[in-house]
Amino acid sequence: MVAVVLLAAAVLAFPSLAPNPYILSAGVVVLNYAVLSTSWSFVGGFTGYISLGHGALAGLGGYGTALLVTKAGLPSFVALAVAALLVAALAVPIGFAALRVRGASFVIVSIALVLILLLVFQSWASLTGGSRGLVVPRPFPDLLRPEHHRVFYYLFAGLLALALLAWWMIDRSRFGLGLKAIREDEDKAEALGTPTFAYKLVVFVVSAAFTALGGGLYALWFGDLDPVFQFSILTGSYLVLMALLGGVRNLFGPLVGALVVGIGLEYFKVEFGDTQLHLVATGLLLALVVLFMPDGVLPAIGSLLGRMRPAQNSIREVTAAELRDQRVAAAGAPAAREPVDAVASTAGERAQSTEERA
Amino acid sequence: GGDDGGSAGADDPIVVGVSLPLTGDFSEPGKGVQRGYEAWAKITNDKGGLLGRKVELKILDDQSNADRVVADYEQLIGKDNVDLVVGPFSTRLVVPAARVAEEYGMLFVEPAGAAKEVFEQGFKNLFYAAPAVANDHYNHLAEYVLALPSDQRPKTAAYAAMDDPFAQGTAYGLKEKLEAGGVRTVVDEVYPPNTTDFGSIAAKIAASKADMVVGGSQYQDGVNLIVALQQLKYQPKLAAFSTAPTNPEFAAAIGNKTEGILSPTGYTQDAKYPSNTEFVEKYAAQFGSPPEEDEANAYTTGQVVAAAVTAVGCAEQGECQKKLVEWVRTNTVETVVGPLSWDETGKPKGAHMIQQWVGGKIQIVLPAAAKETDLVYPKPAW
Amino acid sequence: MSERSEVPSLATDGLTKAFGGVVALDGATVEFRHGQVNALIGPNGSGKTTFFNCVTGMIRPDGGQVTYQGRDITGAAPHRIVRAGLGRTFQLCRVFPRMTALDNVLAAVRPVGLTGLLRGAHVRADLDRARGWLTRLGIEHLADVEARNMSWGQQKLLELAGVLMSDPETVLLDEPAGGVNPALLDRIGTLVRELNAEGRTFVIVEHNMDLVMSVSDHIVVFDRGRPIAEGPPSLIRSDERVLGAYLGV
Amino acid sequence: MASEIELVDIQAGYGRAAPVLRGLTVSVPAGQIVCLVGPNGAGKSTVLKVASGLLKPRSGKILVGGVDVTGQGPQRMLASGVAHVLQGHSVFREMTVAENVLLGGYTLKDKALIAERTAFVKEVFPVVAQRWNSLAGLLSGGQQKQVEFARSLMVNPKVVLLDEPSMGLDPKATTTVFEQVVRMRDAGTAVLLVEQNARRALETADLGCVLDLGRVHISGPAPQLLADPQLGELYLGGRPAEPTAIPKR
Amino acid sequence: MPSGALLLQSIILGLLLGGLYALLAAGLTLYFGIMRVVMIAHSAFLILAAYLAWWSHSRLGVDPLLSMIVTVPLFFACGVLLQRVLLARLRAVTLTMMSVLLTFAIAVLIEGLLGYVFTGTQRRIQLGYGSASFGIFGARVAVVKLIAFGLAAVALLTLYLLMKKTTFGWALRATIQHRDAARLVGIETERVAGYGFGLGLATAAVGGTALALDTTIYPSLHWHWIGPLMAIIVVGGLGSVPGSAMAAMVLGMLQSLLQIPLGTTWAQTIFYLALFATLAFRPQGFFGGRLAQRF
Ligand SMILES: Nc1ncnc2c1ncn2[C@@H]1O[C@H](COP(=O)(O)OP(=O)(O)OP(=O)(O)O)[C@@H](O)[C@H]1O
Ligand SMILES: Nc1ncnc2c1ncn2[C@@H]1O[C@H](COP(=O)(O)OP(=O)(O)OP(=O)(O)O)[C@@H](O)[C@H]1O
Ligand SMILES: [Mg+2]
Ligand SMILES: [Mg+2]
Repeated sequence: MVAVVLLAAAVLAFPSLAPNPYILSAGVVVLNYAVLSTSWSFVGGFTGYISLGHGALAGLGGYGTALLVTKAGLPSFVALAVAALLVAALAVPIGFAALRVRGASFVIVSIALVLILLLVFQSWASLTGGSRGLVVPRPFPDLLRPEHHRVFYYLFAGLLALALLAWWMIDRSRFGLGLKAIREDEDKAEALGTPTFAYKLVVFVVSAAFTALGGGLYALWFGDLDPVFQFSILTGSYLVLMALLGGVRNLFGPLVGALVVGIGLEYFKVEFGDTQLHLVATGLLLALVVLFMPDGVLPAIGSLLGRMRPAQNSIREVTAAELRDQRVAAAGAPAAREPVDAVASTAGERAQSTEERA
Repeated sequence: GGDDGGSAGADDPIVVGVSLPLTGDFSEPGKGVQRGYEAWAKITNDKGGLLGRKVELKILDDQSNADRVVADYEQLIGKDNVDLVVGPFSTRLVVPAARVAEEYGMLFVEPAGAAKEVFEQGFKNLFYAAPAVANDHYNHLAEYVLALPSDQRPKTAAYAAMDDPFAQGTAYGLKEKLEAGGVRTVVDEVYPPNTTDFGSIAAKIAASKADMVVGGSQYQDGVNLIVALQQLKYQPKLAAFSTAPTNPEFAAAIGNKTEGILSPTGYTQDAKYPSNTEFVEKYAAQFGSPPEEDEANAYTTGQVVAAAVTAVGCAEQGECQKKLVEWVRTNTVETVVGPLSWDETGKPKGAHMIQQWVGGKIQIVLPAAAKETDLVYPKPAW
Repeated sequence: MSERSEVPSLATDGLTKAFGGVVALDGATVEFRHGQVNALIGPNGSGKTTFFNCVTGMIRPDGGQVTYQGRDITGAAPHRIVRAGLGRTFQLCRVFPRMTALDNVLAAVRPVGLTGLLRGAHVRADLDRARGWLTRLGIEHLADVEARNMSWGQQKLLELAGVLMSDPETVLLDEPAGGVNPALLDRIGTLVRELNAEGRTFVIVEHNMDLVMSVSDHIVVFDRGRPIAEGPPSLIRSDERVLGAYLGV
Repeated sequence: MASEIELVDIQAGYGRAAPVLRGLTVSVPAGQIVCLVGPNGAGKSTVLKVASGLLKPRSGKILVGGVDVTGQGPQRMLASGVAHVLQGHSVFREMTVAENVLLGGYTLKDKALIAERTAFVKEVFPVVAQRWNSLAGLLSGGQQKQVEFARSLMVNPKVVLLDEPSMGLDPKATTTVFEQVVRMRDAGTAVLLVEQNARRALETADLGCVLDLGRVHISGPAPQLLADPQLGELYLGGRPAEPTAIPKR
Repeated sequence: MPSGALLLQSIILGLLLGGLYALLAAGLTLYFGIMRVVMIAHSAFLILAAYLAWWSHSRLGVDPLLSMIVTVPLFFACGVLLQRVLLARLRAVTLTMMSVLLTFAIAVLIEGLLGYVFTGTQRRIQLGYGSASFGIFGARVAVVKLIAFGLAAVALLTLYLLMKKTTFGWALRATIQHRDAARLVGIETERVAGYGFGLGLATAAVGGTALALDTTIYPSLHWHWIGPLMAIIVVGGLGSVPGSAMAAMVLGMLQSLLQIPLGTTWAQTIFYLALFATLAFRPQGFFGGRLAQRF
């Protein structure tokens, strides 16, 4: 709880501490990552369906918002909400097709989703502007750029809080437990009465809606859309990297991951910016996480702390005799107790006799 | 704002910020642009700098990514507090970058945003430092074709353009004019930038038996398309490709079967403008080979900015930028690509020359005033 | 036995399922009465598991009908069938490997409505009930152990606890005794009878004849995808066809 | 008589968790069947995993034919003559029965011997012959178990470790399996058998060993253990009570 | 209506293209269908091989086909190492998921290194016979494309025989399906899994060389290949080498033919449409193989 308050305070104080608009805009980018990877972890974290295609949902949110503003003339934030709803609606058929398959096939489908949307948005130039891109009008045309960043920083922070809240609510709920059961063994979950498909679809739609909100808000902030960058596998993969790095099973995992990766990407770029080595560094980071912290940073820290405590016993610490006693006691009959030692001692003798014969 | 970036101060260098695609899809032309800027800074400094201050470049890599390019200019202007900014490479990156500059009120002269969309965004601070926008590159060729006697004039044309505002713009500029002049379009193909297999496109063009083929291409796709056409033994009467044929490696790449291939260019090392002679000479000394178009465009950008700074007498963020913008808008600048002036959208008011491979060498054939040799038509077999 | 046992609980009519050339169910017509402990026995590969799979909607039968308490449930989604009151365990024991035993059991709680869905998963009442089941199956000491760290038999018991938590009226058990220690087996037998007395119907697939004979009221014997005999244990024990086809005497 | 395989003072466990086996000593004399019984989670499977090299012990020694083989992997152990049939289901699910069985003879080079063995297992387990070309994963649970056992019969090891071979088998197949175990013993193979069908196993075995809490609790000649009433109650389950004897509420 | 000549030409081009696709997808089938590793880096290795071929041609003057003498064994060794050192560390339960990310990382790494060493410039091998072709029935067949097709055919056949006719194929499948059981029948699981992976990468070496013969390469090109190749192996049926080869031929042909009316970009969507259609109607693939749904 204290952590939550501290975190919130830190996030909210950041804009006043940021020394210049650039840092502030970097903060916006990181928050956007945090929103997206948290949204991703609704699906990836709870159900274990790894989607590399969430970049596409964000892109749809962005384009949806932009088109509603430019073509339908809706006010920016109305357009954002409508776009998120539309994407959520669109997520129903997408989820319907994609969630029929599991595991690696789902990964492939999600990749295919990005690629096909890229092709469509590139080719359908009359609507989307194609490779010329699409310009999103500013929601607050009068704001100076630094102010613009500040406003959007808070908007993103709000959206993040909303996503985290939703995540937390699901995590502790029976719905969440059902989703986790799906992650562990889908058929078994179904056999226990969980409507697995409906669960998956619902959480996919929720995830899509949040992702679209993130993407749409980004579009409003950023102003220029280009299919190549909106529908990129790389974006989707960064989201996975962040969530994974932080720990998909933790509320703040994706947020922590976004902080680390966001700052890391920036750092690599500054360090190795004029060569492709920044890609190498990103690849190494991802590989290290997968190999050594497959559950993420937060759980890794947790287990490091846990290792300092004495090891937990996995073996049952009750003998059959004790179990029998419990059973008898439970049945209400007087426990026909016989000293266990007696058995043990006879056992010892017999064991010896076996060894002699051997 | 804080003066830690070093505006004012007579001895402080003038810091010019730029973000370039040094890695990623546009890295090759990006590097060319970088060399052009570096040559400009060096040549300028060797002559004593601007306003008596040294020029210092601050170059960031945007990885050919629009998100990054914005972050970069954000950093340059907001954090590094540079005195001036100049533009990146590629239309896709110019627009978002220009918006940042615009919103911070900076003058934004750029070497690469040639597509007409750039000038439809309502930017007030943007100027394209080259003779013509993409759609006008082929203007001289269009005139030439349409002026041919009707029995010789090509009847049909095939167009293949990369899905990129610049490349497509060049081909479509020509297409529009030829169609208006009665040359029928028989193939109109657009391919994504990452296309590597041109077999099918070439097959379509070959099957159409078009009299002329026009490629709205960048370097490598142009080469691939030509090779694929050659594999199919297609022999048009006229073949024009943007960008690719002017590349020094072009002839080797297509097995020296270059004869008669046409290409528009905004720059030639042999141009007689005074600053150009100096540029070619010093550039060659600095980098060991003569400059290409990308380098020249970057250099031109520098020249435009330098002219404005010298004329206005200041170089820092704030009020000064307004004056710089005002000056560029109302003046003509002598550059390595000739005198440049702009309309109110920042679009230059010139045209490109047309070059052709003749006798194993690429030479200027149009306009008549600048030609080094006569245009060969119909084109010999390749 | 009470009079309720005259009501059919689960019935199939001409249930057929073939996998390629293999006929797993060949027009199986079976009826299990309400409130009884039924056993379903038969040689390996006689179609018992396939029968369960068809009844619970895990596989769609090629033909025939499944009725549960008078309702036709043929081809319904598995979770609907479970919600209708039909719970099952798997022969190849399935638990949620990375969840604790307690969560494994809690996952069987069936939320009702939106508020139910969003209720906390670890509310007191549920926890108590879940621990209760673990205790009844003798694995309460493993409540906080992740299921993947349990031995085969422990997982088997855990799975049973989960199904019971989902509170089914009719419980289908596929080899509950497989790999379970005999001492615990008695306990499972007793538990089945107790739960039966509370009004639950059981259908048990099992090869352990001691358990089958001691616990069941009614036995159906399968061979090659169809019932070949049925009746009370005493009758089945001496049925020649059964002796030949199954017990191998 | 010399021990064919001997585990001496073994400490073993999984990952960083507390040990499962705590100073366990077992030995199997050549040509004898030793039966391990014990409650679920006692560590029986773990003993076999240690013996076949699947799990490296933390301390202690493993001797095969008097030679120290501690720390060797399963492939080397197999070469030294130790074969292990896993608990649960370990057929190669997406390979045919034929491929499964033939892989049992992976280490054999002699074509004639392979053919001879194949014919033998086909005869012992008819289902293997019947389903020779179907995917093993599509067989019923018991059928898979039979394929697995057949696979292990392809080689002729010095020591066989069997982890609940009769689980999921119908009475006929169970009888076949026990016959084969006896046959192996008679052919001079040492057998370490883990069974929950404890009475039957002890009736077949020469020596018995009761495991609890990762230690040998009692060991001795099998008939002697069977006769011990207290052991019977704790580990072997009481004699099956008559159904009527179970109180109903 | 396209002319007959154009149709014929497109069919020939489609066939040749399909052959190349088949080769490139073969390795993926191996890892994905048989070893359950989603190998995102496969196409990155293709590009790496293509770069090596280009490099040896332009710097050493060696014919790209000869470069395979080095690259094939090199890639094989690389694959063994990759499997033994990296993939073997992943937990079995999460193997499929984690392998996606791990191989993604490797792909990015390779791309980065390629970019670092060779820069992002597009490269193309300039062969003397690069634009040579011969005619049949009025259509033309480029020599380089035919060579690539031949390479594909030979490599595929070898792979098929290796998997079907040798115990190695069995051992590999057994290893993946139940590692402990495989060890218990005496299979050297570590070695076998390593070889399996090595084999996959060896196909990438051949494929990359074939690819380099007639296309441009650049470091980030591999992204372009991932989608179509993944689609092919799903359509072909996971784990079936002949299936994916069939699917590759059919899709290559369709793509080539669809370009006539639809143009390059829309024609590419055929891969994804086929993918979705497969999952919707025949999850086990159209040409035999395993169920994609559960996997
Ligand atoms: N998915 C499947 N595909 C093909 N054949 C199958 C499939 N499932 C079951 N079978 C076959 O159907 C028959 C019946 O199998 P089932 O699992 O129902 O038997 P069972 O009675 O449960 O046997 P056991 O006692 O061994 O568990 C078997 O011959 C089996 O091989
Ligand atoms: N993979 C594992 N990781 C951690 N702990 C394990 C693992 N496998 C078993 N255990 C623990 O080790 C103990 C012994 O397990 P083992 O499988 O040897 O028991 P068993 O005697 O064979 O039981 P069963 O009769 O149920 O098969 C159990 O308490 C179990 O919780
Ligand atoms: Mg069964
Ligand atoms: Mg066990």
